[in-house]
Amino acid sequence: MKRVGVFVCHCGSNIGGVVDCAKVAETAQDYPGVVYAVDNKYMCSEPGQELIKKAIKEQNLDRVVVASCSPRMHEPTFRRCVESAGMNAYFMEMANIREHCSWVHSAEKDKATEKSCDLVKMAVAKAIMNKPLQKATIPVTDRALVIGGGIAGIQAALDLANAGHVVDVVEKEPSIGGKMAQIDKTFPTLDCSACILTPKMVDASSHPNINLITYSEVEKVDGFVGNFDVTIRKKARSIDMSVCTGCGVCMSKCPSKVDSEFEMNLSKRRAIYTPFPQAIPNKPVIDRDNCTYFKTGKCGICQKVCTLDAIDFTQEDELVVTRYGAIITATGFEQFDHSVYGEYGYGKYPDVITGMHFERLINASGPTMGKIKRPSDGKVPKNVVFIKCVGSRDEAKGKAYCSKTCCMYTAKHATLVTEKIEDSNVYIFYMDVRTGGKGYEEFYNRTREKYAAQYIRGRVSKVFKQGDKLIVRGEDTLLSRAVEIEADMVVLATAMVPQEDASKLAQKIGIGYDKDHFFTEAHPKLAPVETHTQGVYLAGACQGPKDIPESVAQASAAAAKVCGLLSKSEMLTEPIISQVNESICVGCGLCVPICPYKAIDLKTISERDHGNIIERLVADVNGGLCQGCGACTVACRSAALDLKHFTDQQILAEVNALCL
Amino acid sequence: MKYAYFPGCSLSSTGIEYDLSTRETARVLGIDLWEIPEWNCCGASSGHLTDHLLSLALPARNMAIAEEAGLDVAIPCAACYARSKATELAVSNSAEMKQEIEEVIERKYEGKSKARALLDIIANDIQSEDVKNNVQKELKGIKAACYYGCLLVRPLAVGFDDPEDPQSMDNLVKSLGGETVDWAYKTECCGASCPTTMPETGKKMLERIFKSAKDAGANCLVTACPMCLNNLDMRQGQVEKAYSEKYDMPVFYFTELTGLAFGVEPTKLGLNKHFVDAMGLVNEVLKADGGRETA
Amino acid sequence: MNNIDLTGIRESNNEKLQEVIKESGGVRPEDCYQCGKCSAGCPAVFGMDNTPRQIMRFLQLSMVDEALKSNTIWMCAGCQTCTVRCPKEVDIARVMESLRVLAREKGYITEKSINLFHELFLKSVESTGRVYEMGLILGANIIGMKPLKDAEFGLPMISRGKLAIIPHRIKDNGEVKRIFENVRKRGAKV
Amino acid sequence: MSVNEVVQEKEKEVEQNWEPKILVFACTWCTYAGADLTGLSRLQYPPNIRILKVPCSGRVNPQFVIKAFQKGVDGVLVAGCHPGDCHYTSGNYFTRRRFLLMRRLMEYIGMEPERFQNRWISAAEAPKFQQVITEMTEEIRALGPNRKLRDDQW
Ligand SMILES: Cc1cc2nc3c(=O)[nH]c(=O)nc-3n(C[C@H](O)[C@H](O)[C@H](O)COP(=O)(O)OP(=O)(O)OC[C@H]3O[C@@H](n4cnc5c(N)ncnc54)[C@H](O)[C@@H]3O)c2cc1C
Ligand SMILES: Cc1cc2nc3c(=O)[nH]c(=O)nc-3n(C[C@H](O)[C@H](O)[C@H](O)COP(=O)(O)OP(=O)(O)OC[C@H]3O[C@@H](n4cnc5c(N)ncnc54)[C@H](O)[C@@H]3O)c2cc1C
Ligand code: SF4
Ligand code: SF4
Ligand code: SF4
Ligand code: SF4
Ligand code: SF4
Ligand code: SF4
Ligand code: SF4
Ligand code: SF4
Repeated sequence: MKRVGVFVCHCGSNIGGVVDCAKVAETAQDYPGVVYAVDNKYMCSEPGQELIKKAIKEQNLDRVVVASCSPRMHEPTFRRCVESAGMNAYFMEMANIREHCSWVHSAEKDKATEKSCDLVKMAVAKAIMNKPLQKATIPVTDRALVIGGGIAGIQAALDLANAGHVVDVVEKEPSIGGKMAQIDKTFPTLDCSACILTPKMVDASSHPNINLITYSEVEKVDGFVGNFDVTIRKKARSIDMSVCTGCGVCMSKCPSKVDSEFEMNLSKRRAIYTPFPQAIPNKPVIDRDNCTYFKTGKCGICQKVCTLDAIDFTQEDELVVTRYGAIITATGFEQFDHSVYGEYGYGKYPDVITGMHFERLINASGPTMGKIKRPSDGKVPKNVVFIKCVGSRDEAKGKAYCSKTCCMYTAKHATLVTEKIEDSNVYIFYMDVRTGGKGYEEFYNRTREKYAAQYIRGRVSKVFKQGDKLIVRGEDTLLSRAVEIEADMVVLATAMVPQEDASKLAQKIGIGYDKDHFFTEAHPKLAPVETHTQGVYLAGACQGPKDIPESVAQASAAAAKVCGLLSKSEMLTEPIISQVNESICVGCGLCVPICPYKAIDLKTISERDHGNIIERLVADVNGGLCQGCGACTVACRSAALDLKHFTDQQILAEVNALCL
Repeated sequence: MKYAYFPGCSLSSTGIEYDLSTRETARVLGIDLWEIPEWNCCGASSGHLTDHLLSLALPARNMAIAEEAGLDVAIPCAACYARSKATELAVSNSAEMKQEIEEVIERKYEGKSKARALLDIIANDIQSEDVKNNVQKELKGIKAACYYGCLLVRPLAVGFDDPEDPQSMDNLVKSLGGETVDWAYKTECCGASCPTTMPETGKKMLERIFKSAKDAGANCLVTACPMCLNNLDMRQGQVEKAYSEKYDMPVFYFTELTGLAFGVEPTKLGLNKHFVDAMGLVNEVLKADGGRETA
Repeated sequence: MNNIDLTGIRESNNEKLQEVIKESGGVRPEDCYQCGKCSAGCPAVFGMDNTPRQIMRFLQLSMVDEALKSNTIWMCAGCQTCTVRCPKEVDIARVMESLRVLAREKGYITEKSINLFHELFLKSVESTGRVYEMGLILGANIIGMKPLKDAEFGLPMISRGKLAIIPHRIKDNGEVKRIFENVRKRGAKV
Repeated sequence: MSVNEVVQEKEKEVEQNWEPKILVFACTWCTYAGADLTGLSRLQYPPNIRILKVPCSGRVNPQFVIKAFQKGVDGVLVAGCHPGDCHYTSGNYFTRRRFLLMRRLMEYIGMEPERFQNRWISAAEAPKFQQVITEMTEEIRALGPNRKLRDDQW
């Protein structure tokens, strides 16, 4: 029989003024298992705690029930208290007779006293069933992985590296930099993107704590917080990175030309290439799908011209497994494919371009050397129409959400057209102008006032070709009249969408994603950089549309979280997790999809059955992932799963205590 | 290949050429057309613009007769097709609607008999090889602006082709040896009954179509709808007068072009019945092939 | 221009609005975010006194009578361009259709000639089973007091064999007439 | 007085002094915290409930509810975070589904389904907590003591 001690707190008059605490203690004496019960003015005070410790020793107690305030207030206090008296912390239970009783029934003293007795009785019943639990410790590997080398990934890596942690950055492209490398000038200040980005790229590549793993992708993620085992596929670059100096001779001699993705197909690159001149690392890769040698076995010019013998056609993909304490995903976004818009020409009119095309057209190092020329015939456009919310805020063809950056970058583009092309006219079709941000509204107003951009409120219904003009027809909803513009070029502010493989990556890592495939944060307000998987954090546009300031802020926030995690060599884990009774688990797997943290897997065990060794499947809870919600316990028809500290038995004991 | 044939009211009067050329084309291609006996008007846009149930019930009677015969229905007129298709879908999508319609028409119709646009059958069901094999005169010199109008391909559930840039008719004309132009008004509305009821608005709608086709380099328009043809053909002169612009744009039914290419006598196709002279262009086509001249 | 008093407008017009919503198969006016894409693509917008978007706006504000009295609903050719392009998947063509039905019921027919055309059309269908186009053109013009409108096409049509002078009548044992009767029994005003 | 009569008399007495007894399963993060806030705000409600803390409303096994009814509880409330706000992402969706099944089961065995309720009460909704408890107490009082399951068991 367990020996339970009950300690009833008056909390001054907070409880004592309503509940007859002495009577509660007296009643408790008769509850099964209770060997000692007292009341006291302030249980949480020094003397109160001493009273508990003394009683544990003198009365030889092995369970303690404190009837006082909410456990959300003092559970840690009393757990520490019993622990210091040599008792397991989880042998202590609390009955909340203040928030749930004296304060809410102040006029009904008898009833409140009766209720307090019940609550104590329930706590006693539960305490008797309690098992000793230990907070376990798991080691934490002091190394972080950043997936994606855009501005968000670079910023996170730099912050972590500066705090003294080793960081690997996995980037699928041959160079880090992301979309910001393609952008010309940045709102709201119009400073040059390259001028602020490239120094950061260089810092990242030269930082002793940062390893850039470019042209690589994450293949598999195992393990859990503190100990993720990540398999990274390093795609064959066909270049010996340790030898190549990036001289570029090979690239200038390669005869095979293809559209340059970085230049939005507005110009060509070679089959052996770096995406852009300031690429980091500034060493080429061979695009095997387009290399003549890999297609036909002939050519090999690059190999011949490389004096350092850096070209290696025999390279193969390499898989490396590394252990990380934490992961930051920063895989960014892509532009919505507007070819679903038949009424805008299905992406077939060359002079209907996207915002990113426009960035390349105005970029001094872009395909037109910064001269705005339209793609079809190289003419300088005079009338430029911008259409906002293409793919965004369009439930019929695109996405319901607002892409948040396009109002601002369209205003930016409008100012740049007016600055660069004399006598040009800019028309912007918009539905709303969203400029939440410091200095943003002012920027938009300058665009209208100083740069005379015509803002027309309405969504364009059709863009079609008439001669060499593009006719843009919309309604000016403020005038309620259909309007038409003969445009030379049309720029679509297409939606920001997650990377095409975002959901696949999320599944590999075990994090959630929303219906649009943006990664989901643990809490939209209070945990915006965390995920539901401990140890995995989010930064940048992979979590939702974001501009550069926000991406950077979030990256630093994620880095701070990782610093917190990696600053200790071990971490404590909550012992309140689910456990499997393997002997009755039938391996049906019903519990597996229930767990929001993907903490349950099936594993094979071998058993001796009448002298034979048999193998069967059983559920296996990963203690590093389980957060103790208990949802799985209800799903199991065999009652093989139970939640520690909230077991079926414990809860039923409370129910029984209330009723008997 | 056998279909129930629903010509619709227009094809026995203002759209007589469509009926003639449809029958000729079907004959050459070996499509057996069984005219629905004592078919009734589908109500076209008036029913649809007046009462929802009536607009579904009128076509339902014709569809029911075809269903009794176990045939799908080939429908040349775009408006009739749209209405009949709407009925078919309403009946197959809702048991309630099916019952209500059956009560109204006092016949059984379960949506088993499908409404098919004639263009869809000829351009998409029949292999373009089969079409090509029947061509006796390539349509050299035809630069067609294919005009689908609005009803044929909208809304998505009814249409069999892309609502913004359909290709069925273009591909068909190309397999007949003609050229087509890329233009922007393929699926813009011709105004339906608007030109009759609101002439000024109607003319403006038509003007844009002619201008766009002309600018794109077309020398004729091709349609699959008697309403469109009437508006484009009969009113072209009015529009030319109002806008002081000459278009000279003969307007064909696509079946007239198939018939022509299959070597059918132009008068048998009704090509001499147009308001905007079509015979000039027809003769050029026939001559270009070194063929004979017809009056 | 008069002020519009929006106070209580929702309550006082709610019943009418619900009628529109029901007639149009459950369309939700609040879905429309007033972007104007429908109106810009509408081929008939030139002749309308309100753009289709404004009709949706009237409905959003429960100003049902304004929508019913607008000539827009009669100018609409039912081409569905608006519906296909609406980013919020509002079936505007269907809304137009249902407003026409309700306007006829309530006697708000702003475009008499258009309504007349449709009435004559259906009368012809009811009496003969098919459309008698000659009668339709003449009738619409005579009753509409514009006897000479489109008359220029009459003779050439007849001479081209395109207009029958005598209506074609189908032998359907009154089936089509009964369709009209049955629809009327179900409340249709045709 | 026969023994029987004594027992009946006693039962009547019990009946007259009967007060509904309601068991509340409250999730730690939302409703339990909401109940705490009700206390901190000193909002008063009838003293008929007993709160049992669970990590998540999704932890509540229908078996617990049935057991409670068998043992003579008059009403059971399962309360947790609003849908979409669950601390554990999705636990309360399971709760909702089970709740519907549970109600159907109760109807099947002829028990008033109102005895079993399911509410979303956040950590900030003290007035809602007060209102839900007050209303539910009244509802259960109107229904009278739970006999069905209890009696069935004896
Ligand atoms: C036309 C246009 C103009 C803009 N102008 C401005 C502006 O003026 N000012 C401003 O503040 N913002 C602007 N933005 C927004 C800005 O581009 C974004 O805020 C910013 O790029 C987000 O950075 P990121 O690092 O989150 O994503 P990204 O820049 O998209 O970087 C993501 C990186 O991750 C890599 N990656 C993706 N998937 C994987 C994977 N599975 N494995 C490994 N690596 C992966 C990608 O290759 C890429 O390098 C503009 C956006 C557009 C479209
Ligand atoms: C009406 C309204 C509704 C809102 N609703 C939402 C919403 O629904 N969702 C949302 O996300 N956001 C909402 N917000 C915005 C939200 O309130 C802010 O984002 C948030 O409060 C900012 O937090 P903060 O800590 O930066 O500033 P504050 O909340 O302002 O905290 C600043 C603290 O610093 C103290 N302080 C100030 N000066 C000094 C000093 N010199 N020395 C010491 N202490 C000082 C202040 O007393 C205060 O406690 C709303 C804002 C408003 C006005
Ligand atoms: S591979 Fe050779 S030629 Fe090419 S950049 Fe490197 S060192 Fe220069
Ligand atoms: S081998 Fe390939 S990469 Fe090298 S030069 Fe030839 S085509 Fe270019
Ligand atoms: S930011 Fe502006 S342009 Fe972009 S989706 Fe939102 S409202 Fe539209
Ligand atoms: S100031 Fe506030 S209310 Fe005005 S647009 Fe900005 S966010 Fe909206
Ligand atoms: S208790 Fe919750 S988190 Fe843990 S394994 Fe079960 S469902 Fe997953
Ligand atoms: S724990 Fe239960 S639900 Fe999970 S596999 Fe085993 S028997 Fe099935
Ligand atoms: S297109 Fe749709 S959302 Fe836009 S104004 Fe028209 S009805 Fe409203
Ligand atoms: S259906 Fe009517 S409102 Fe819609 S686009 Fe066509 S004519 Fe205009």
